[in-house]
Amino acid sequence: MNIRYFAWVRERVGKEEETLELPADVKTVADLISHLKGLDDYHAAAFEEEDAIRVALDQEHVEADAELGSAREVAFFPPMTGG
Amino acid sequence: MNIRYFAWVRERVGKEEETLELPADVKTVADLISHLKGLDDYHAAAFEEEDAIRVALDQEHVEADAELGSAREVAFFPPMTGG
Amino acid sequence: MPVKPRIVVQADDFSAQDEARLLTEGRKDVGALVTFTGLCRDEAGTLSALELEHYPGMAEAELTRIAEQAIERWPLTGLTVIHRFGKIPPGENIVLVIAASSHRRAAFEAADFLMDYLKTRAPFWKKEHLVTGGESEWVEARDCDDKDAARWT
Amino acid sequence: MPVKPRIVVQADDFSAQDEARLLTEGRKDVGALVTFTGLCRDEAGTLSALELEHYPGMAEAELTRIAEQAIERWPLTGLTVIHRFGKIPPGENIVLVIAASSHRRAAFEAADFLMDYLKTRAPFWKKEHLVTGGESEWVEARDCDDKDAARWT
Repeated sequence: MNIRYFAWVRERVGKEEETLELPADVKTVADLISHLKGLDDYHAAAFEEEDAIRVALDQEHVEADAELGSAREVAFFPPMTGG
Repeated sequence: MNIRYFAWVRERVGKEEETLELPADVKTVADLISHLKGLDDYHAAAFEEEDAIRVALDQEHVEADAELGSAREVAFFPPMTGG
Repeated sequence: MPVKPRIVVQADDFSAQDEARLLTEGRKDVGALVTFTGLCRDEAGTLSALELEHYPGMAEAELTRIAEQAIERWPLTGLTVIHRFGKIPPGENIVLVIAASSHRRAAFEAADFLMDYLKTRAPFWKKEHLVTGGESEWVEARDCDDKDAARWT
Repeated sequence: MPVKPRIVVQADDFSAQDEARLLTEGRKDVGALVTFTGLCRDEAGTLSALELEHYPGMAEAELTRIAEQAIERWPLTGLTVIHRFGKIPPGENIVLVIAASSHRRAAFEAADFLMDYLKTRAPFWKKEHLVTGGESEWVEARDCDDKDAARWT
Protein backbone atom coordinates (compact mmCIF):
# COMPACT_ATOMS: atom_id res chain seq x y z
CA MET A 1 0.00 0.00 0.00
CA ASN A 2 1.17 3.50 -0.85
CA ILE A 3 1.29 5.77 2.21
CA ARG A 4 1.62 9.55 1.97
CA TYR A 5 2.32 12.16 4.63
CA PHE A 6 1.72 15.91 4.62
CA ALA A 7 2.70 18.99 6.66
CA TRP A 8 4.07 18.20 10.14
CA VAL A 9 3.18 14.52 9.87
CA ARG A 10 5.50 14.39 6.84
CA GLU A 11 8.24 16.26 8.72
CA ARG A 12 8.07 13.93 11.72
CA VAL A 13 8.01 10.71 9.67
CA GLY A 14 10.86 12.17 7.63
CA LYS A 15 9.47 11.14 4.25
CA GLU A 16 6.76 12.18 1.81
CA GLU A 17 5.65 8.68 0.98
CA GLU A 18 6.48 5.03 1.32
CA THR A 19 5.11 1.75 0.01
CA LEU A 20 4.58 -0.96 2.61
CA GLU A 21 3.45 -4.58 2.57
CA LEU A 22 0.92 -4.83 5.38
CA PRO A 23 0.32 -7.86 7.65
CA ALA A 24 -3.02 -9.58 7.04
CA ASP A 25 -4.43 -8.43 10.40
CA VAL A 26 -4.18 -4.73 9.42
CA LYS A 27 -7.74 -4.21 8.25
CA THR A 28 -8.72 -0.66 9.28
CA VAL A 29 -7.12 2.77 9.34
CA ALA A 30 -6.75 2.40 13.13
CA ASP A 31 -4.92 -0.92 12.64
CA LEU A 32 -2.62 0.76 10.15
CA ILE A 33 -1.82 3.60 12.56
CA SER A 34 -0.91 1.05 15.29
CA HIS A 35 1.26 -0.80 12.81
CA LEU A 36 3.05 2.40 11.68
CA LYS A 37 3.68 3.50 15.29
CA GLY A 38 5.61 0.27 15.82
CA LEU A 39 7.92 0.78 12.84
CA ASP A 40 10.40 3.25 14.39
CA ASP A 41 10.71 6.37 16.57
CA TYR A 42 9.93 8.70 13.68
CA HIS A 43 6.59 7.08 12.95
CA ALA A 44 5.89 6.85 16.68
CA ALA A 45 6.52 10.61 17.04
CA ALA A 46 4.38 11.44 14.01
CA PHE A 47 1.38 9.51 15.37
CA GLU A 48 1.83 10.46 19.02
CA GLU A 49 -1.10 12.96 18.97
CA GLU A 50 -3.33 10.44 17.27
CA ASP A 51 -6.48 12.58 17.65
CA ALA A 52 -4.83 15.39 15.66
CA ILE A 53 -4.28 13.19 12.60
CA ARG A 54 -6.69 13.16 9.66
CA VAL A 55 -6.84 10.37 7.12
CA ALA A 56 -7.76 10.05 3.46
CA LEU A 57 -8.28 6.77 1.61
CA ASP A 58 -7.83 7.08 -2.14
CA GLN A 59 -8.10 10.87 -1.72
CA GLU A 60 -11.33 10.92 0.27
CA HIS A 61 -11.63 11.82 3.94
CA VAL A 62 -12.36 8.82 6.21
CA GLU A 63 -12.53 8.11 9.95
CA ALA A 64 -10.13 5.83 11.85
CA ASP A 65 -12.60 2.92 11.81
CA ALA A 66 -12.71 2.85 7.97
CA GLU A 67 -11.76 -0.47 6.33
CA LEU A 68 -8.67 -0.26 4.14
CA GLY A 69 -10.37 -2.64 1.69
CA SER A 70 -8.84 -2.41 -1.74
CA ALA A 71 -7.62 1.19 -1.36
CA ARG A 72 -4.37 1.87 -3.17
CA GLU A 73 -3.35 5.01 -1.30
CA VAL A 74 -3.72 6.22 2.26
CA ALA A 75 -2.65 9.68 3.42
CA PHE A 76 -2.06 11.09 6.91
CA PHE A 77 -2.03 14.80 7.71
CA PRO A 78 -2.92 17.39 10.36
CA PRO A 79 -6.21 19.32 10.33
CA MET A 80 -6.40 21.46 7.20
CA THR A 81 -5.51 25.14 7.32
CA GLY A 82 -6.08 26.32 3.75
CA GLY A 83 -8.23 29.15 2.50
CA MET B 1 -41.34 74.28 1.18
CA ASN B 2 -39.63 72.43 -1.65
CA ILE B 3 -41.43 69.18 -2.54
CA ARG B 4 -39.86 66.50 -4.73
CA TYR B 5 -41.39 63.44 -6.36
CA PHE B 6 -39.74 60.30 -7.70
CA ALA B 7 -40.63 57.27 -9.85
CA TRP B 8 -44.39 56.68 -10.29
CA VAL B 9 -45.27 59.33 -7.72
CA ARG B 10 -43.48 61.83 -9.96
CA GLU B 11 -45.29 60.50 -13.05
CA ARG B 12 -48.71 60.76 -11.41
CA VAL B 13 -48.17 64.23 -9.99
CA GLY B 14 -46.78 65.21 -13.38
CA LYS B 15 -43.83 67.18 -12.03
CA GLU B 16 -40.43 66.53 -10.48
CA GLU B 17 -40.69 69.22 -7.88
CA GLU B 18 -42.68 72.21 -6.74
CA THR B 19 -42.38 74.88 -4.08
CA LEU B 20 -45.48 75.51 -1.98
CA GLU B 21 -46.47 77.90 0.79
CA LEU B 22 -48.16 75.71 3.40
CA PRO B 23 -51.07 76.68 5.65
CA ALA B 24 -50.10 77.03 9.30
CA ASP B 25 -52.08 73.91 10.30
CA VAL B 26 -49.90 71.63 8.14
CA LYS B 27 -47.52 70.42 10.83
CA THR B 28 -46.69 66.79 10.04
CA VAL B 29 -45.95 64.70 6.97
CA ALA B 30 -49.47 63.25 7.23
CA ASP B 31 -50.96 66.78 7.27
CA LEU B 32 -48.92 67.62 4.19
CA ILE B 33 -50.16 64.52 2.34
CA SER B 34 -53.80 65.49 3.11
CA HIS B 35 -53.10 69.01 1.89
CA LEU B 36 -51.47 67.78 -1.35
CA LYS B 37 -54.36 65.37 -2.06
CA GLY B 38 -56.71 68.36 -2.04
CA LEU B 39 -54.72 70.35 -4.60
CA ASP B 40 -55.92 68.62 -7.79
CA ASP B 41 -56.69 65.24 -9.41
CA TYR B 42 -53.03 64.56 -10.22
CA HIS B 43 -51.92 64.90 -6.61
CA ALA B 44 -54.98 62.94 -5.50
CA ALA B 45 -54.06 60.07 -7.85
CA ALA B 46 -50.41 60.11 -6.75
CA PHE B 47 -51.33 59.77 -3.07
CA GLU B 48 -54.26 57.40 -3.56
CA GLU B 49 -52.32 54.37 -2.29
CA GLU B 50 -51.06 56.27 0.71
CA ASP B 51 -49.53 53.21 2.39
CA ALA B 52 -47.29 52.65 -0.62
CA ILE B 53 -45.67 56.08 -0.34
CA ARG B 54 -42.37 56.66 1.44
CA VAL B 55 -41.21 60.03 2.69
CA ALA B 56 -37.87 61.73 3.25
CA LEU B 57 -37.37 65.02 5.12
CA ASP B 58 -34.17 66.81 4.19
CA GLN B 59 -32.97 63.56 2.57
CA GLU B 60 -33.59 61.26 5.55
CA HIS B 61 -36.33 58.62 5.76
CA VAL B 62 -39.18 59.53 8.11
CA GLU B 63 -42.62 58.17 9.01
CA ALA B 64 -45.92 59.92 8.30
CA ASP B 65 -46.18 61.23 11.87
CA ALA B 66 -42.89 63.15 11.57
CA GLU B 67 -43.07 66.92 12.23
CA LEU B 68 -42.13 69.03 9.24
CA GLY B 69 -40.40 71.46 11.63
CA SER B 70 -37.84 73.57 9.80
CA ALA B 71 -37.19 71.06 7.02
CA ARG B 72 -36.44 72.73 3.69
CA GLU B 73 -37.16 69.74 1.45
CA VAL B 74 -39.64 66.88 1.55
CA ALA B 75 -39.66 64.01 -0.96
CA PHE B 76 -42.33 61.43 -1.80
CA PHE B 77 -41.60 58.16 -3.59
CA PRO B 78 -42.58 54.48 -3.82
CA PRO B 79 -40.72 51.72 -1.95
CA MET B 80 -37.14 51.54 -3.19
CA THR B 81 -36.11 48.95 -5.78
CA GLY B 82 -32.39 49.59 -6.28
CA GLY B 83 -29.52 47.14 -5.95
CA MET C 1 -9.43 55.94 13.31
CA PRO C 2 -12.70 54.68 11.87
CA VAL C 3 -12.70 53.55 8.26
CA LYS C 4 -14.18 56.05 5.80
CA PRO C 5 -16.44 54.31 3.27
CA ARG C 6 -16.06 55.06 -0.42
CA ILE C 7 -19.54 55.85 -1.83
CA VAL C 8 -20.08 56.55 -5.51
CA VAL C 9 -23.34 57.14 -7.45
CA GLN C 10 -22.64 57.40 -11.16
CA ALA C 11 -24.03 56.68 -14.62
CA ASP C 12 -20.80 55.05 -15.82
CA ASP C 13 -19.80 51.45 -15.33
CA PHE C 14 -17.26 50.55 -12.62
CA SER C 15 -14.30 48.21 -12.44
CA ALA C 16 -14.55 45.76 -9.53
CA GLN C 17 -10.85 45.04 -10.00
CA ASP C 18 -9.76 48.69 -9.67
CA GLU C 19 -12.00 49.09 -6.63
CA ALA C 20 -10.55 45.96 -4.99
CA ARG C 21 -7.05 47.29 -5.63
CA LEU C 22 -7.89 50.57 -3.85
CA LEU C 23 -8.81 48.53 -0.75
CA THR C 24 -5.76 46.25 -0.71
CA GLU C 25 -2.79 47.91 -2.41
CA GLY C 26 0.19 48.52 -0.14
CA ARG C 27 -1.53 46.95 2.89
CA LYS C 28 -0.89 43.75 4.80
CA ASP C 29 -3.89 43.83 7.14
CA VAL C 30 -6.57 42.73 4.67
CA GLY C 31 -7.24 39.00 4.91
CA ALA C 32 -10.62 38.84 3.22
CA LEU C 33 -12.43 40.72 0.50
CA VAL C 34 -16.10 40.01 -0.20
CA THR C 35 -17.38 41.56 -3.41
CA PHE C 36 -21.00 41.67 -4.45
CA THR C 37 -21.79 42.60 -8.04
CA GLY C 38 -25.43 43.04 -9.04
CA LEU C 39 -26.16 42.77 -12.75
CA CYS C 40 -29.13 43.56 -14.96
CA ARG C 41 -30.69 40.23 -15.83
CA ASP C 42 -33.23 39.22 -18.42
CA GLU C 43 -33.93 35.52 -18.60
CA ALA C 44 -37.04 35.96 -20.71
CA GLY C 45 -35.31 38.03 -23.39
CA THR C 46 -38.05 40.70 -23.20
CA LEU C 47 -36.07 43.51 -21.56
CA SER C 48 -34.29 46.17 -23.58
CA ALA C 49 -32.98 47.99 -20.49
CA LEU C 50 -33.60 48.82 -16.86
CA GLU C 51 -33.80 52.53 -16.16
CA LEU C 52 -32.51 53.45 -12.73
CA GLU C 53 -33.93 56.65 -11.28
CA HIS C 54 -32.35 58.02 -8.10
CA TYR C 55 -32.65 60.88 -5.64
CA PRO C 56 -29.40 62.79 -6.11
CA GLY C 57 -27.90 63.82 -2.80
CA MET C 58 -30.06 61.52 -0.70
CA ALA C 59 -28.75 58.45 -2.58
CA GLU C 60 -25.18 59.25 -1.53
CA ALA C 61 -26.28 60.30 1.97
CA GLU C 62 -28.32 57.15 2.60
CA LEU C 63 -25.61 54.83 1.23
CA THR C 64 -23.13 56.58 3.53
CA ARG C 65 -25.44 56.08 6.52
CA ILE C 66 -25.81 52.36 5.72
CA ALA C 67 -22.04 51.99 5.20
CA GLU C 68 -21.32 53.71 8.51
CA GLN C 69 -23.66 51.29 10.28
CA ALA C 70 -21.72 48.39 8.76
CA ILE C 71 -18.41 49.94 9.83
CA GLU C 72 -19.68 50.34 13.37
CA ARG C 73 -20.93 46.78 13.47
CA TRP C 74 -18.04 44.83 11.91
CA PRO C 75 -14.24 45.27 12.10
CA LEU C 76 -13.66 46.37 8.51
CA THR C 77 -10.49 47.72 6.94
CA GLY C 78 -12.43 49.25 4.05
CA LEU C 79 -15.85 49.46 2.43
CA THR C 80 -16.85 50.55 -1.08
CA VAL C 81 -20.35 51.00 -2.51
CA ILE C 82 -20.99 52.03 -6.11
CA HIS C 83 -24.49 52.31 -7.56
CA ARG C 84 -25.20 53.24 -11.15
CA PHE C 85 -28.17 55.20 -12.49
CA GLY C 86 -29.60 55.73 -15.99
CA LYS C 87 -30.38 53.09 -18.62
CA ILE C 88 -28.62 49.77 -18.07
CA PRO C 89 -29.01 46.97 -20.65
CA PRO C 90 -29.16 43.27 -19.67
CA GLY C 91 -25.79 41.77 -18.74
CA GLU C 92 -24.39 45.06 -17.45
CA ASN C 93 -23.39 45.97 -13.89
CA ILE C 94 -25.80 47.85 -11.60
CA VAL C 95 -24.24 47.81 -8.15
CA LEU C 96 -20.94 46.95 -6.46
CA VAL C 97 -20.23 46.40 -2.77
CA ILE C 98 -16.79 45.44 -1.49
CA ALA C 99 -16.16 44.77 2.19
CA ALA C 100 -12.55 44.32 3.29
CA SER C 101 -11.55 42.94 6.67
CA SER C 102 -8.87 40.96 8.46
CA HIS C 103 -11.49 38.29 8.96
CA ARG C 104 -13.64 36.36 6.56
CA ARG C 105 -16.88 36.34 8.55
CA ALA C 106 -16.87 40.12 9.07
CA ALA C 107 -16.37 40.73 5.33
CA PHE C 108 -19.19 38.32 4.38
CA GLU C 109 -21.66 39.68 6.91
CA ALA C 110 -20.93 43.33 6.17
CA ALA C 111 -21.39 42.87 2.40
CA ASP C 112 -24.59 40.86 2.93
CA PHE C 113 -25.99 43.44 5.39
CA LEU C 114 -25.09 46.28 3.06
CA MET C 115 -26.96 44.77 0.12
CA ASP C 116 -30.05 44.03 2.24
CA TYR C 117 -30.18 47.60 3.56
CA LEU C 118 -29.31 49.15 0.21
CA LYS C 119 -32.23 47.30 -1.43
CA THR C 120 -34.79 48.54 1.06
CA ARG C 121 -33.44 52.00 2.01
CA ALA C 122 -31.32 53.55 -0.78
CA PRO C 123 -33.47 55.85 -2.95
CA PHE C 124 -33.26 54.11 -6.33
CA TRP C 125 -36.15 52.92 -8.49
CA LYS C 126 -36.09 50.57 -11.47
CA LYS C 127 -38.25 50.90 -14.56
CA GLU C 128 -38.36 48.13 -17.16
CA HIS C 129 -38.14 49.10 -20.82
CA LEU C 130 -39.27 46.29 -23.10
CA VAL C 131 -37.84 45.07 -26.40
CA THR C 132 -41.33 45.30 -27.94
CA GLY C 133 -41.47 49.00 -27.09
CA GLY C 134 -44.67 48.41 -25.09
CA GLU C 135 -45.40 50.48 -22.01
CA SER C 136 -42.56 50.65 -19.52
CA GLU C 137 -43.37 49.49 -15.98
CA TRP C 138 -41.93 50.30 -12.57
CA VAL C 139 -40.46 47.28 -10.79
CA GLU C 140 -42.38 46.51 -7.61
CA ALA C 141 -40.62 46.21 -4.27
CA ARG C 142 -40.55 42.64 -3.02
CA ASP C 143 -41.61 41.54 0.46
CA CYS C 144 -38.64 39.19 0.66
CA ASP C 145 -36.28 42.17 0.51
CA ASP C 146 -37.86 43.54 3.68
CA LYS C 147 -37.53 40.13 5.30
CA ASP C 148 -33.86 39.96 4.30
CA ALA C 149 -33.25 43.37 5.84
CA ALA C 150 -35.07 42.36 9.03
CA ARG C 151 -32.50 39.59 9.61
CA TRP C 152 -30.08 42.22 10.93
CA THR C 153 -32.31 43.83 13.57
CA MET D 1 -28.08 20.53 -17.09
CA PRO D 2 -26.25 20.96 -13.79
CA VAL D 3 -23.57 23.63 -13.63
CA LYS D 4 -20.00 22.34 -13.84
CA PRO D 5 -17.74 24.07 -11.33
CA ARG D 6 -14.39 25.47 -12.42
CA ILE D 7 -11.75 24.21 -9.97
CA VAL D 8 -8.10 25.29 -10.24
CA VAL D 9 -5.16 24.56 -7.93
CA GLN D 10 -2.08 26.46 -9.05
CA ALA D 11 1.09 28.22 -7.86
CA ASP D 12 0.42 31.32 -9.96
CA ASP D 13 -1.74 34.27 -8.98
CA PHE D 14 -5.24 34.59 -10.43
CA SER D 15 -7.30 37.46 -11.81
CA ALA D 16 -10.66 37.81 -10.07
CA GLN D 17 -11.76 40.03 -12.95
CA ASP D 18 -10.97 37.46 -15.65
CA GLU D 19 -12.71 34.77 -13.61
CA ALA D 20 -15.81 36.94 -13.13
CA ARG D 21 -15.90 37.59 -16.86
CA LEU D 22 -15.89 33.83 -17.58
CA LEU D 23 -19.04 33.52 -15.45
CA THR D 24 -20.96 36.44 -16.93
CA GLU D 25 -19.85 37.16 -20.50
CA GLY D 26 -22.55 36.73 -23.10
CA ARG D 27 -25.19 35.78 -20.52
CA LYS D 28 -28.28 37.54 -19.30
CA ASP D 29 -29.28 35.16 -16.52
CA VAL D 30 -26.69 36.20 -13.91
CA GLY D 31 -28.12 38.72 -11.45
CA ALA D 32 -25.60 38.36 -8.64
CA LEU D 33 -21.93 37.57 -8.32
CA VAL D 34 -20.40 37.04 -4.89
CA THR D 35 -16.62 36.93 -4.90
CA PHE D 36 -14.48 35.97 -1.93
CA THR D 37 -10.77 36.72 -2.10
CA GLY D 38 -8.54 35.47 0.71
CA LEU D 39 -5.21 37.25 1.07
CA CYS D 40 -2.02 36.59 3.01
CA ARG D 41 -2.06 39.01 5.92
CA ASP D 42 0.64 40.11 8.32
CA GLU D 43 -0.43 42.81 10.74
CA ALA D 44 2.60 42.30 13.00
CA GLY D 45 5.12 42.69 10.18
CA THR D 46 6.90 39.49 11.22
CA LEU D 47 5.93 37.25 8.30
CA SER D 48 8.12 36.86 5.22
CA ALA D 49 5.72 34.42 3.54
CA LEU D 50 3.11 31.74 4.04
CA GLU D 51 4.02 28.42 2.45
CA LEU D 52 0.99 26.51 1.24
CA GLU D 53 1.46 22.76 1.03
CA HIS D 54 -1.26 20.73 -0.65
CA TYR D 55 -2.17 17.16 -1.54
CA PRO D 56 -2.09 17.16 -5.35
CA GLY D 57 -5.04 15.27 -6.79
CA MET D 58 -7.03 15.20 -3.57
CA ALA D 59 -7.04 19.02 -3.38
CA GLU D 60 -8.80 19.26 -6.74
CA ALA D 61 -11.05 16.27 -5.95
CA GLU D 62 -12.14 17.62 -2.56
CA LEU D 63 -12.76 21.16 -3.89
CA THR D 64 -14.87 19.60 -6.64
CA ARG D 65 -16.89 17.61 -4.10
CA ILE D 66 -17.51 20.76 -2.01
CA ALA D 67 -18.45 22.76 -5.12
CA GLU D 68 -20.88 20.05 -6.24
CA GLN D 69 -22.56 20.15 -2.84
CA ALA D 70 -23.02 23.90 -3.25
CA ILE D 71 -24.44 23.46 -6.75
CA GLU D 72 -26.90 20.88 -5.45
CA ARG D 73 -27.96 23.13 -2.61
CA TRP D 74 -28.32 26.55 -4.31
CA PRO D 75 -29.58 27.56 -7.78
CA LEU D 76 -26.25 28.71 -9.21
CA THR D 77 -25.42 29.67 -12.78
CA GLY D 78 -21.70 29.15 -12.19
CA LEU D 79 -19.09 28.49 -9.51
CA THR D 80 -15.32 29.00 -9.57
CA VAL D 81 -12.76 28.02 -6.94
CA ILE D 82 -9.05 28.76 -7.27
CA HIS D 83 -6.53 27.92 -4.56
CA ARG D 84 -2.83 28.71 -4.78
CA PHE D 85 0.06 26.70 -3.33
CA GLY D 86 3.73 27.47 -2.72
CA LYS D 87 5.23 30.53 -1.03
CA ILE D 88 2.89 33.52 -0.84
CA PRO D 89 4.15 36.84 0.59
CA PRO D 90 1.91 39.17 2.67
CA GLY D 91 -0.58 41.15 0.62
CA GLU D 92 -0.87 38.49 -2.11
CA ASN D 93 -3.92 36.42 -3.01
CA ILE D 94 -4.36 32.89 -1.64
CA VAL D 95 -7.85 31.79 -2.59
CA LEU D 96 -10.73 32.89 -4.82
CA VAL D 97 -14.36 31.76 -4.77
CA ILE D 98 -16.97 33.20 -7.12
CA ALA D 99 -20.61 32.13 -6.94
CA ALA D 100 -22.91 33.34 -9.71
CA SER D 101 -26.69 33.12 -9.53
CA SER D 102 -29.87 34.80 -10.65
CA HIS D 103 -30.48 35.61 -7.01
CA ARG D 104 -28.44 37.48 -4.46
CA ARG D 105 -29.09 35.26 -1.45
CA ALA D 106 -28.08 32.06 -3.28
CA ALA D 107 -24.80 33.63 -4.39
CA PHE D 108 -23.99 34.89 -0.88
CA GLU D 109 -24.82 31.63 0.83
CA ALA D 110 -23.00 29.44 -1.69
CA ALA D 111 -19.78 31.49 -1.46
CA ASP D 112 -19.96 31.55 2.34
CA PHE D 113 -20.61 27.78 2.53
CA LEU D 114 -17.81 27.09 0.10
CA MET D 115 -15.25 28.98 2.15
CA ASP D 116 -16.33 27.31 5.40
CA TYR D 117 -16.05 23.85 3.89
CA LEU D 118 -12.86 24.65 2.01
CA LYS D 119 -11.19 25.77 5.27
CA THR D 120 -12.02 22.58 7.11
CA ARG D 121 -11.94 19.94 4.34
CA ALA D 122 -9.64 20.94 1.44
CA PRO D 123 -6.16 19.40 1.93
CA PHE D 124 -4.02 22.53 2.23
CA TRP D 125 -1.65 23.40 5.08
CA LYS D 126 -0.01 26.73 5.88
CA LYS D 127 3.48 27.19 7.28
CA GLU D 128 4.68 30.60 8.45
CA HIS D 129 8.14 31.74 7.38
CA LEU D 130 9.37 34.63 9.50
CA VAL D 131 11.26 37.76 8.52
CA THR D 132 13.83 37.01 11.25
CA GLY D 133 14.59 33.67 9.64
CA GLY D 134 13.68 31.89 12.91
CA GLU D 135 12.08 28.45 12.82
CA SER D 136 9.04 28.18 10.57
CA GLU D 137 5.84 26.99 12.23
CA TRP D 138 2.75 25.24 10.94
CA VAL D 139 -0.43 27.25 11.36
CA GLU D 140 -2.84 25.51 13.74
CA ALA D 141 -6.41 24.77 12.74
CA ARG D 142 -8.92 26.93 14.59
CA ASP D 143 -11.98 25.62 16.42
CA CYS D 144 -14.06 28.49 15.06
CA ASP D 145 -13.54 27.17 11.52
CA ASP D 146 -15.21 23.90 12.53
CA LYS D 147 -18.03 25.88 14.12
CA ASP D 148 -18.44 27.94 10.95
CA ALA D 149 -18.64 24.76 8.87
CA ALA D 150 -21.19 23.24 11.26
CA ARG D 151 -23.61 26.11 10.51
CA TRP D 152 -24.50 24.36 7.26
CA THR D 153 -25.42 20.93 8.66
